[in-house]
Amino acid sequence: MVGSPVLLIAIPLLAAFLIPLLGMVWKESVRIIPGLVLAYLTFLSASLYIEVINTDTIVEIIAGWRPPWGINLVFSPLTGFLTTIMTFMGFIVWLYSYRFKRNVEFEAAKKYFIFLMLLVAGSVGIVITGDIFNQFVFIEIVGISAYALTAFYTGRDSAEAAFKYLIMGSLSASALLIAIIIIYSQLGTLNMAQIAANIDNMNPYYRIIAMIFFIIGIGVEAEIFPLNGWAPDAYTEAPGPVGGAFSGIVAKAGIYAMVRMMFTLFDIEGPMKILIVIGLITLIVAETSALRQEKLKRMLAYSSIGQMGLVLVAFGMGTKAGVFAALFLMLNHAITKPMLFLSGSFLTFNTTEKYIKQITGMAKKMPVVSIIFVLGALAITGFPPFSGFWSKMAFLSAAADENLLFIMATILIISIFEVVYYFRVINRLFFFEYDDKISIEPHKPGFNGMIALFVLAFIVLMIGFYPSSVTGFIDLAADDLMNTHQYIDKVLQLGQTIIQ
Amino acid sequence: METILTIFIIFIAGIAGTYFLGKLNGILRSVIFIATLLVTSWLFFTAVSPDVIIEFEVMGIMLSWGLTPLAYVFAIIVFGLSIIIGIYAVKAMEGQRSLNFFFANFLISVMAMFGILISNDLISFFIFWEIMSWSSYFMVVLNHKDVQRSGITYIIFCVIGAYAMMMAIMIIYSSTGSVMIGDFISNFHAFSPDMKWLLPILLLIGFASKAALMPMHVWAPGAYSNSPMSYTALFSGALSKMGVYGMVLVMIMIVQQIPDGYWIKEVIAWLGGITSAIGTLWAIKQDDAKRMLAYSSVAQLGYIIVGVAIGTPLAMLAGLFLAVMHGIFKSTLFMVVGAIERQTGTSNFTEVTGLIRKMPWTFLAALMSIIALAGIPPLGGFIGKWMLYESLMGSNHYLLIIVIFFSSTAAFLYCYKFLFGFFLGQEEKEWSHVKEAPALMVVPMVLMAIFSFVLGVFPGLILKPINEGMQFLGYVSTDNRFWEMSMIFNDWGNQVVMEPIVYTIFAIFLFFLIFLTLKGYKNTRYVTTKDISSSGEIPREDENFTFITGFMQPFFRAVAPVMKRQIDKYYNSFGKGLEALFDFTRRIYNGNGQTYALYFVIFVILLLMFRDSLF
Amino acid sequence: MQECTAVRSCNLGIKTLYFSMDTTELIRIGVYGTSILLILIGLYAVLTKRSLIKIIIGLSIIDGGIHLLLIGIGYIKNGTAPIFSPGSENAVARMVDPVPQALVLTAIVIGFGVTAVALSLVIRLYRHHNTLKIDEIKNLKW
Amino acid sequence: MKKAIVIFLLAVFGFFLAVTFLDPEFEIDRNRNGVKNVYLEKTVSELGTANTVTAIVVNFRGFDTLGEVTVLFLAATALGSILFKKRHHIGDRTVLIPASSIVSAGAKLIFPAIILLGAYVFIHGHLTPGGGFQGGTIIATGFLLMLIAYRDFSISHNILSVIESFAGIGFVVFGLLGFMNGGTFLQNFMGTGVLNDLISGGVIPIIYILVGFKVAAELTGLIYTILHEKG
Repeated sequence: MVGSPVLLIAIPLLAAFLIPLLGMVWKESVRIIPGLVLAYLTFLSASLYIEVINTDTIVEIIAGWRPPWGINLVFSPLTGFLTTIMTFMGFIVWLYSYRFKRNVEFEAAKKYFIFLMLLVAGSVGIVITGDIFNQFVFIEIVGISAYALTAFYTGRDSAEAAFKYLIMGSLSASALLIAIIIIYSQLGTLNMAQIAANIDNMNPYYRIIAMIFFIIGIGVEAEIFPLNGWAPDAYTEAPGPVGGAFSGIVAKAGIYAMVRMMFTLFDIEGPMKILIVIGLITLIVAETSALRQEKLKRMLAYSSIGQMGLVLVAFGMGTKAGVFAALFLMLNHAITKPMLFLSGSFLTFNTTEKYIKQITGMAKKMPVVSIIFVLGALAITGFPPFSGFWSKMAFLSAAADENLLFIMATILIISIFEVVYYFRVINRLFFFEYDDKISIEPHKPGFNGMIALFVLAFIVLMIGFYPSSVTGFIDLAADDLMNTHQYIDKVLQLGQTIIQ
Repeated sequence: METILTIFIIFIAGIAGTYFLGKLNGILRSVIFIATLLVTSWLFFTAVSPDVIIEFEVMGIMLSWGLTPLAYVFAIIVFGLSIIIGIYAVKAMEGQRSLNFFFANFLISVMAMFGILISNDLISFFIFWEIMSWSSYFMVVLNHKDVQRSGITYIIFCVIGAYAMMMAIMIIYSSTGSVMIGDFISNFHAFSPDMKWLLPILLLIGFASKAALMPMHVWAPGAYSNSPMSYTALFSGALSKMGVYGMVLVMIMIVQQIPDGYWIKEVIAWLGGITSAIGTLWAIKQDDAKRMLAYSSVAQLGYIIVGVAIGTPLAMLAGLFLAVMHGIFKSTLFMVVGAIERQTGTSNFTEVTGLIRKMPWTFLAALMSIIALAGIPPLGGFIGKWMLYESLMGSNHYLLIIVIFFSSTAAFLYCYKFLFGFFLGQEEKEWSHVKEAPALMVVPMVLMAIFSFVLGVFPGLILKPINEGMQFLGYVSTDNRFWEMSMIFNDWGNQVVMEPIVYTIFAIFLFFLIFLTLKGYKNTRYVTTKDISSSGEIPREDENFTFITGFMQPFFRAVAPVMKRQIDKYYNSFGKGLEALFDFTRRIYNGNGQTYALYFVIFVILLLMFRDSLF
Repeated sequence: MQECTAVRSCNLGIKTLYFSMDTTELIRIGVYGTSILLILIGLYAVLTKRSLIKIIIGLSIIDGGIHLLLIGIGYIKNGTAPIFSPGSENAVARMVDPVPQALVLTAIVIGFGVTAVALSLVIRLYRHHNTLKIDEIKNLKW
Repeated sequence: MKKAIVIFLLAVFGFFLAVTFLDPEFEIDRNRNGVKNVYLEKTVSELGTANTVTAIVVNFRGFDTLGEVTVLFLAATALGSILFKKRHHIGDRTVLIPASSIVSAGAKLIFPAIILLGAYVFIHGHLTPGGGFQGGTIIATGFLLMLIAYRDFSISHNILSVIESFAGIGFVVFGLLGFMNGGTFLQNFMGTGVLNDLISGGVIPIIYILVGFKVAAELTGLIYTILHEKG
């Protein structure tokens, strides 16, 4: 036993409260401590994950009360998998943003790192908690950190983006509360496992209403179509690394919450039409909107939303293969999209507008960053032998198993658009002459940022050339999600042993 | 260690070495580049045997690599061309931009083609196919010319093809549980009737996009003419043959199993015929040698596809033979254009004239290739075309034969234009400083020209491997009995019966050439191209009166209706329309937070109202 | 899942309201009705008012309605506060559900935090755009 | 037009909400096997706390409260970050109307009482209605009154920040102590004492007092920041 899942939440919170104090003593600590915390979280999460895979799911109880009464944390192959990705990406984003902008003052830096750390902690909380109201609290923690991070830069339109995000987030929180109210009033419990165990006793009408409000409540974080108007703005206006954190961490937590709700809480068997429909619409609208974008980060944001739609479609198939494909897509997206955001924000470093045309011919000036950007673009569009190919293949294979030819064709056609807009950027980057009038002054990327990019690029290549290195883990995670009864038993048997 | 794996490791090492060590020293880069090509080819031709099969597992899918006799034919093209073009490229690319990238990417392309050929399963086939796509894409845009247009067109057609193929592969995988090409072929009869139509069509879309078959050919002119010529030689010569390779597999192994598959064959054959006709017409119209050759490639691939699609033994033999020949003479021609462009700085017929004395060896290579292309007897193209006609006759495709014959005859026009425009005619002062291309470029070109002669006279050299490949495809062996298939072969099947005539014609031709060259220096009156006093017209200053201007106007007046409707334009307006539509739909995100809140409420209400059908 | 009754829609609580005038029912319907009304009023403000401040007020009203709803589900007939005092240990059966009260405490605090952030964003927006009209603040679109 | 559409949409939405919540069946299944009975039972027997709501907030669902405290902390930090300016002038008030003498005199009088009331509320959180959040809010209103009454009333941001941090750290540390002593985070590892005594309920009152300090400091900080914001 290396530690306990609860430390994944407690340590960042402790550090967050501690940082203002330490910052008074030693100013550099506000930058270093979050990094140490995130590194520790990554280590803890990874070692717990290995332990969970080798032995059994850890159900951590809090305040000494067994599951139906107390809040519990579930560290299973699925949640461990996601937690490890999230903490790792959190660390990468920290590594990149450590000294991201040298001129950021102490006060601002302190707040930035606190928000970043709590964003990661909140997302981890969403994933590992076993209680719906607790999940709501974590969603709010993530939400407020995200609003603050979005509005981090003054003097841009960042407040506007944050305000839109806030309106949507606030409405979604209300919807989530309504869902929780319905569930509690019908079942008298807030524990996910117990809800799942008793969901068949619930009046079917309320069950559907609760599900609808859940979908809406979580949909804002998961960036599903009509609720994602905030997302492109927030991704564009947030500092570069934060865009990476949003797509790599927050969106994943949102998707997880939605999927956990559909698969476990409401225990739906078979294909979920709602997820497929929403996912497809999200995918189509986002990818087609990205086609004519003039701003780099906005384009990446739409691409990110589109990928989330794809993940939802994959989950919506409701089969083991579909879940496998979805988790694989999530993993690849969590690695690749931050890579694009981080390298993209180095490319557009010296500008606030981040127009694509401003990076014309930048490859001559910043070759390594450009190559990493291209690597990410090739990976996300699913060109072999990079990581995205395998997940796309897994997705199509899952869809073919279910004979969903229409969905396969739609997604492949949409992928063509994706290829087009990514290649337009690649062309600008590499195959245009550098032009002093249009292009911006290149920025010398920092040492730490380059390390972060190299690590991500290495992972992309590793998954690309040797996908079996991760598929075993994803397979276990998919099994874990599909097996609702096991989840219920694991959590609730703890309670039963105490009663008797 | 298996030889195939060794070859791959050498390739990867070569790619890395070319790219990274190339940053240190240009000569080192060239040496590594050539050495990689030579070593892999040597290993391939000496040590790879068809029986060895490597199997391994990725993500629970069994993959397998091994060489089939059919692939061997194409591997000959790939390795043969890549060595010769590689040597040419070392000199031809001198002084160009991004050389490290070019040579490394060249190796990636060759490796990908090799990978395609040794793949026994669809997944690794697809992986190498995509690697080939993106590596060739980067070559297309490498020159920084017309990037957003021709480059994007190319990649769109690449991914359309690739995704169609991928969809088919995934359907195959999920229904049979295996991705082996062999399993697919043997289990094909078990598919449902719908799938029996869908799968071959999807696969054919995939291959046709690379082979530039008619509705999907629009990328070809831009892509071929914008890549560096040293790569276009490989692009047109070998890369496009990968599409042919796939089509051969599908047409023979799959389509024949469909009850009504006859129609697919007919459609593809006709598409091939129309492609060749249209390609030829457009080739004639071009003023730029690169674009002309690009259209000519499209046309020639049309012939090959006709042969493959007809599918009788002789037609298949003709198709594959033409594939090899096209690889040889078309890459020679691209190399010639590359040499001319390097020496003169342009590849436009209307600007360059009279290079015959400046670049005689280049002229020789061009002449041989043009003869081969036009299908004039002593050279390889003739035999291929003869076999094609004969097979079309034999299978009662009389209408198609007219189309083919028309485009084949019309091909003479652009052949003439090419030869005349560049090499013949008066010398302009402007080009008096032009010198022959360096030896390192001339030798590969001439070598290729010699190959096309040798293969024209001794077609048995290449017909033997083709024959083995066809046996693999299920045709009856015709080993050493070629005369039974076509009347032009002799008893042993390795020579053409009219060889004495051929030799005579060639000797006269050579003599005439030498005579012209010697005589020409003395009795020539030099006038500029502007001097057309003999025709009694007064030219305006801005008009460029070379021979090429207004070339073949009457012909074009005759075929104008055909050429008016250009498929590119439809694609263009379709693409523009789509973009405009998406530009409109993205206004959903109108930037007003309140509207987003309204969407929120509408979404809730929609979900509540349609809850019964959605959940 | 599919058998959820369409007839239910007609089966509003209104019948109950008129025909069994139970106090509990009245309180229940009063509380729920009020909270639904609050939610709708809040939504109306969010959807139609142009001023950012009014939108935030609308969000707060929605929050208020939901908190009321949350408290409402914990109510039982003749209930007492869930606080034990000497001698009242046997009153457990009459105690109202304490869980919604705890939840509403959390929800209120979270709502407060969000409102504070929203107000500060409004200050920033006003500084930047010099207006509070939401439809004039749309630099980021499409 | 827009209003009509919105009203129509809201009518539809309201209809659905009414169908859901006003239906008598909404209550039928309530609390059949809910957790509430266990909470009511165990609050006295195992936690020795009189106020069940407090027991739930601090102990049964203490993890939520930790998150909630974090939300407040985040909100305070976010406010500072969003309104951050390079040079932050303390003392420039946005509200420039001077308070009348009645207010200023009364404020001085009432202020200690408000603070005392707040402290009482959060100290007795485990016994009577109220607790850390309520008490903290009361204290913050006291500071709000003083800020309104006296234009030059100022509070050191550093002190607020220190209080805030220490209270937060205390919460987590008590949680971790529970982790070390009892095996689970936030476990009530101290003796519960006698029901309805001031010192009873183990760590519950301690945590709630810490929460009270934290909430008071944060709310005061929030008010102070916004009040000193120049538009």
